[in-house]
Amino acid sequence: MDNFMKINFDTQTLEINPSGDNYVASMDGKTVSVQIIRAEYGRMDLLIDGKRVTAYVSSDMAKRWVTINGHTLMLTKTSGAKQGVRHEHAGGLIAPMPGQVRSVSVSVGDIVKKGQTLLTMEAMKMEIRIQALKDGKVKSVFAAQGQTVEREQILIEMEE
Amino acid sequence: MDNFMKINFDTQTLEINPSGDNYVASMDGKTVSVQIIRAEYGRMDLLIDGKRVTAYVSSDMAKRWVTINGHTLMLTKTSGAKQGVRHEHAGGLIAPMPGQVRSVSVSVGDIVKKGQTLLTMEAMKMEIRIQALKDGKVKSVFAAQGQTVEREQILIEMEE
Amino acid sequence: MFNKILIANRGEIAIRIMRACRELGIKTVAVYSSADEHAQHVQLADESILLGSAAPKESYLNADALIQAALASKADAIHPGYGFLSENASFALKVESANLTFIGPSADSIRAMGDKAEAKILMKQSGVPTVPGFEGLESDDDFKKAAKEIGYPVLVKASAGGGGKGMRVVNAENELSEAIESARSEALNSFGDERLLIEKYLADAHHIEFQVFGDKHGNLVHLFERECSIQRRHQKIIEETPSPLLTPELREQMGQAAVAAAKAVNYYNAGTIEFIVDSQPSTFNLQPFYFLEVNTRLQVEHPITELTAGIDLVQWQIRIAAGEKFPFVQSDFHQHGHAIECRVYAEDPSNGFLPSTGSLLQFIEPHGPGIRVDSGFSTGSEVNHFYDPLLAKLIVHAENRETAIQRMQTALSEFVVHGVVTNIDFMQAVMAHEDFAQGKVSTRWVEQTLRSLLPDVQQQADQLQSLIAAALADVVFVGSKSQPAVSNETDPFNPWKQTKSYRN
Amino acid sequence: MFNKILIANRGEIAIRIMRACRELGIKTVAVYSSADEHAQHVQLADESILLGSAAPKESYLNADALIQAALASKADAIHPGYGFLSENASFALKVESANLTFIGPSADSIRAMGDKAEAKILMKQSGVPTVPGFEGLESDDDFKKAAKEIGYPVLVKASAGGGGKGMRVVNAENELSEAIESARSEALNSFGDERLLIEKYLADAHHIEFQVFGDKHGNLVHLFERECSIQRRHQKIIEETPSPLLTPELREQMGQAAVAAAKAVNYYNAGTIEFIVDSQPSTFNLQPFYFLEVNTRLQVEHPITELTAGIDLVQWQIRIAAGEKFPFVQSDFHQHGHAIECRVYAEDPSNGFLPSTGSLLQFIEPHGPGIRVDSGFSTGSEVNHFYDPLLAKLIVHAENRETAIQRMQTALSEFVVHGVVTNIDFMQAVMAHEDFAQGKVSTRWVEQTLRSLLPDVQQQADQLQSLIAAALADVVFVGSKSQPAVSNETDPFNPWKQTKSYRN
Repeated sequence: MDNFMKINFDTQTLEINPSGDNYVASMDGKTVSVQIIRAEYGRMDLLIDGKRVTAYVSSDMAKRWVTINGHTLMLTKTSGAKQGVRHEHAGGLIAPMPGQVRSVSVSVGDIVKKGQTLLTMEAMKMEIRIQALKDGKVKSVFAAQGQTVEREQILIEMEE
Repeated sequence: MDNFMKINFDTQTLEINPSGDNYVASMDGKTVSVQIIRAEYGRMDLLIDGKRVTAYVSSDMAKRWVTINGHTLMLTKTSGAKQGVRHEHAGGLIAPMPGQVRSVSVSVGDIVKKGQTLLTMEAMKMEIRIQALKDGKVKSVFAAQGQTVEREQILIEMEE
Repeated sequence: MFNKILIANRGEIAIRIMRACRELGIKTVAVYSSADEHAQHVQLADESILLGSAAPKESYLNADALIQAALASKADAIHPGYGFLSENASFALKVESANLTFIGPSADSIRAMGDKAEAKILMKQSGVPTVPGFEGLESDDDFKKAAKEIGYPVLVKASAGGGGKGMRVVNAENELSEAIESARSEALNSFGDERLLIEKYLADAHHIEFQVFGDKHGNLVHLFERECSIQRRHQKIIEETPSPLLTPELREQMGQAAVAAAKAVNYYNAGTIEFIVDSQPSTFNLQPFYFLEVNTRLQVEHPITELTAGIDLVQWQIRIAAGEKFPFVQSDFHQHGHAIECRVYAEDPSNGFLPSTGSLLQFIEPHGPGIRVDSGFSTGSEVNHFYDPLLAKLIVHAENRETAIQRMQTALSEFVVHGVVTNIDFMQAVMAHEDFAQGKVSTRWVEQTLRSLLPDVQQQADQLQSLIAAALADVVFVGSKSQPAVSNETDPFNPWKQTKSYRN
Repeated sequence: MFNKILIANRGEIAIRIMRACRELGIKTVAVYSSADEHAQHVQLADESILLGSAAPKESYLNADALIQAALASKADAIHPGYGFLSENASFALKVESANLTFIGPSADSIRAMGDKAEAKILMKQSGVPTVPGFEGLESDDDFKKAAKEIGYPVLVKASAGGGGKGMRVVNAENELSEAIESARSEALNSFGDERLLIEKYLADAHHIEFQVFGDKHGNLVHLFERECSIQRRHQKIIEETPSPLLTPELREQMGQAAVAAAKAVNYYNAGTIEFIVDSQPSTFNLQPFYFLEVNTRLQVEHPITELTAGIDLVQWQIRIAAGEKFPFVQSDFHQHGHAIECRVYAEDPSNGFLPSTGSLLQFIEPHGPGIRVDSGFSTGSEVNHFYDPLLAKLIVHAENRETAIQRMQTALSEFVVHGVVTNIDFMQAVMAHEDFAQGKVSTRWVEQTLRSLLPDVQQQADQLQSLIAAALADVVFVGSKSQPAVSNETDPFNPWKQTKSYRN
């Protein structure tokens, strides 16, 4: 089993074994044969269990974008160890979309009320208000006015 | 003049000299300044004497295909030594297009009359007759029935 | 005719305008912000000028920089596209003051239609049906009396407004005072003008607009309707024409109303009269349609009109601006076939339709008979957060609505975008929905139906196929990289031949 | 409706048919020769079957292999496209005998129209104007008498013929005997049938054809004309509709004649009635138009009809073949706007239009409003010598002829093909020619005007620019190859990111 390959995407594990010129893929006890008919320009024509499948695949770091039959999936290649732990920032308020911070209304140590606007962001035609989810005290502020932030970047952390 | 570059295309000679971040190109005593604005995917955006020019360029061995303003030129990169000597096959009858030889009507030593069909070729929807240009004797036959020939390949040679 | 036009916009609409210019033999000047240095519209123009930094107000909204660029490049005219400064009357004036031509209506027309209350009063005077309501009220008592007369639910909205700001739906009298107060405050903050108007709230309405087009010599026609009811966040995502809701009689009436509305402000160039159409007009004994507002510019969704009316709107915008007469009359126009537009956005329907940014790893547009793609991106383009996340408009034209839907479904399934999340699967779900097939879609439909439109967990077979493809891609393409597959090529030094066909 | 269709063709027409199938929800089977293993039509089909070696008679002309492939893949029907077996009556019969549907007219219709003499007699009987002449003559004296009656120049041509074989123009009586003899011999060799017919030779004529379309229930309409006079080697290269030559009255007459011609053979599915139109009908006191022949299949140039008549001909071919009724009548159809098709061939106009083969180093199709490209190739495709060198059909649609020409000029200038010589520059020269602008182009025009249409030596400036670009490309792209520009990318292992932007 020299070329045995185990790949994890998100919470799923796929095994691929070479078999002659082709491959055998297994997941959750299900096994299918796979033949690569053609692969170029980020497009693959595969024969999966005798059925021809055309897949467009792109890679960007751990991300894989796959389009089959017009449906696109974004998969994240993982180590396969712990799953579902991403972005567990207790009390953290994250940016729901990429954009620019328009104003920050609080400082570290401020006492805030549930629903109070802590920060406003701007992106394209929209203004987004980041509001306190409950009464509490601001622990850290990670964003400043004018700063560009990515989606899911932590903006403000609250004390628990 | 470290990076001095002399390039021959067909019968013309171009000189290119780096000049700061840009280039100076000269041909037949005419000199122009050239700046590369952008180059990718076989497309170049150039600033030639201050005028923006978009050129699509492809390479295939010595051939260069260039499209500017919708006009396409095919250039052949040469050594610059002797020009205009290609395909000088005295008495040679060449294939006017790529195709397949359908029939060869003559053999070496045959005496043929001007206009006599020596060989027929087939390509796409067309049949092409290779006829003798003058009365004479067949020196060599380089093509056999069923053979695939390229454009300008010598098919039959006549004695002088 | 103009020699050179500066296009004060970016993305697909800038490119669309460039094509029209090129066909008319007119040179083009692109403008760009520092974020758009490598954008497609910059590459396609004859020349290009940097306006400023990425923030719109430093670049595409910078009126003085735009006029300066036009003068420096010796352009004769400025085409504003849509959005940005396209409906800014003072920009239009500034352009004309610089002895340049503004490709659009007069500054007066733009200004007259910018104030909702003023526009509504003008429409009433011109005999165009408007939503029952009142303008110019001040006291809470006056508003209460008005609301009672109209009948709840009612809508209070900013007179000077737009874009949903200073707008409140009021379902009963006890909510009214608070709604007025908050709407006033928002209106004051947004527009520096606290005036409100009150009108009937039409919950299950359709948004149907009419294209109008006229010249500076008094000729003006309408070019039929566009059904634009499929919206999210009050923005259109799918438009079509003809509208499945309109009867020939209603179309005729609305077309006449649209022409009357445009003539009321001596309109010329391209414009759009938006109407709200009540799908149950009998309920309140109301009119079947009401004037909503005028868009004094080219509309995003203009291609579906171009396809069905058989006229190039952008070419004619330019010709009209240059003073040409519009040679057609109303009876020259008929609707041919059916056209649908889907706006392909870099946005995530599962995440409240919020935008998605990134680098486009693959961008494959569908092509085929009856398919038109107006796009501003290609593989390698960056989608940033500064501007509208519209990637492309996918437009189909077919002989009837059913065939057009089939064509759109095929085209959507062939549109591949990797690197950003898009609404393609979402629009595919809309196309396949029975409500859409039956044309029963009001402006609140997406909101009400959203759950069933979000992508299902894919069937296990499909899921497995995707995983296999992703896994093998790493093997195949990385493998071919370490061993470049150019060895069997004619020229190993040709650098833009890509990874060659891989075969077992 | 069919579940699966086998497409017995290759290249752009196979892909065109697949699109129609996909939109109708029908699965497709591609067939291919060993030379076409990597061809686009193979990649786009749901399944594909190898027919045999590259030579057409081993693959695309191999009727038995095609029927075998259809049965093996459980296809319900075969679409023949154009060329190959599309007008072969015995193939149509074989298909039907195998309980498959032939998507086209009946074998009887195909046969009746295949014999030129028989077709001409049939047309005369049906009251369709034919070129003055005689069929069934045998002795030289009979031919002489006939020629005298018709008036020189005359044309003798093979009754069983087609494709210009067994055809001779005779200018005077002393040439007649020799012409008859050589035409007879060629006809016998080509068709196994030495019968000849004689008719008036119309030198400066236009080739104008009418699209007809009918169902199996007796409904039949025409879909207006296509002007196809721009030809080289007796093959069309540029087509347009409407024809600049036709008056509404003549169009009406010819349309009626086309319908009469089709009805004479109980025609159904798509067909084309070709006419020859004399541009100086008064000269010999002749009819303005004559029947030439019928093409019993879909025509290469069908897209210009689709665009102006607003109907998808391939979808309807399939529906009609499945037994559906054609729901339209003649008065439903009108011509909308103007459409032009340019056939982009891999051929060298400076070398007698002989084909050029090679690998496509770049293949960039133009895209934009009103532009349609039906293509069978992409970058990396091989153009070989076994098949017709048609790379793509570039079709434009615009509101009138002038705008359509401008659009075509823009589109042609954006079509980049490297690796084979094409006729793009040649077609650009046609578009810019005054004779074309005036619509004064007969079938001999290309031959007569050729010299002025061949590419000029480019201006020195352009020439120099091309040389500079070619020289710098070597520097820039080879430089970026030895130092791969992926270092600043997000993923150095992404193998299909190409050479990145190069900046000084």
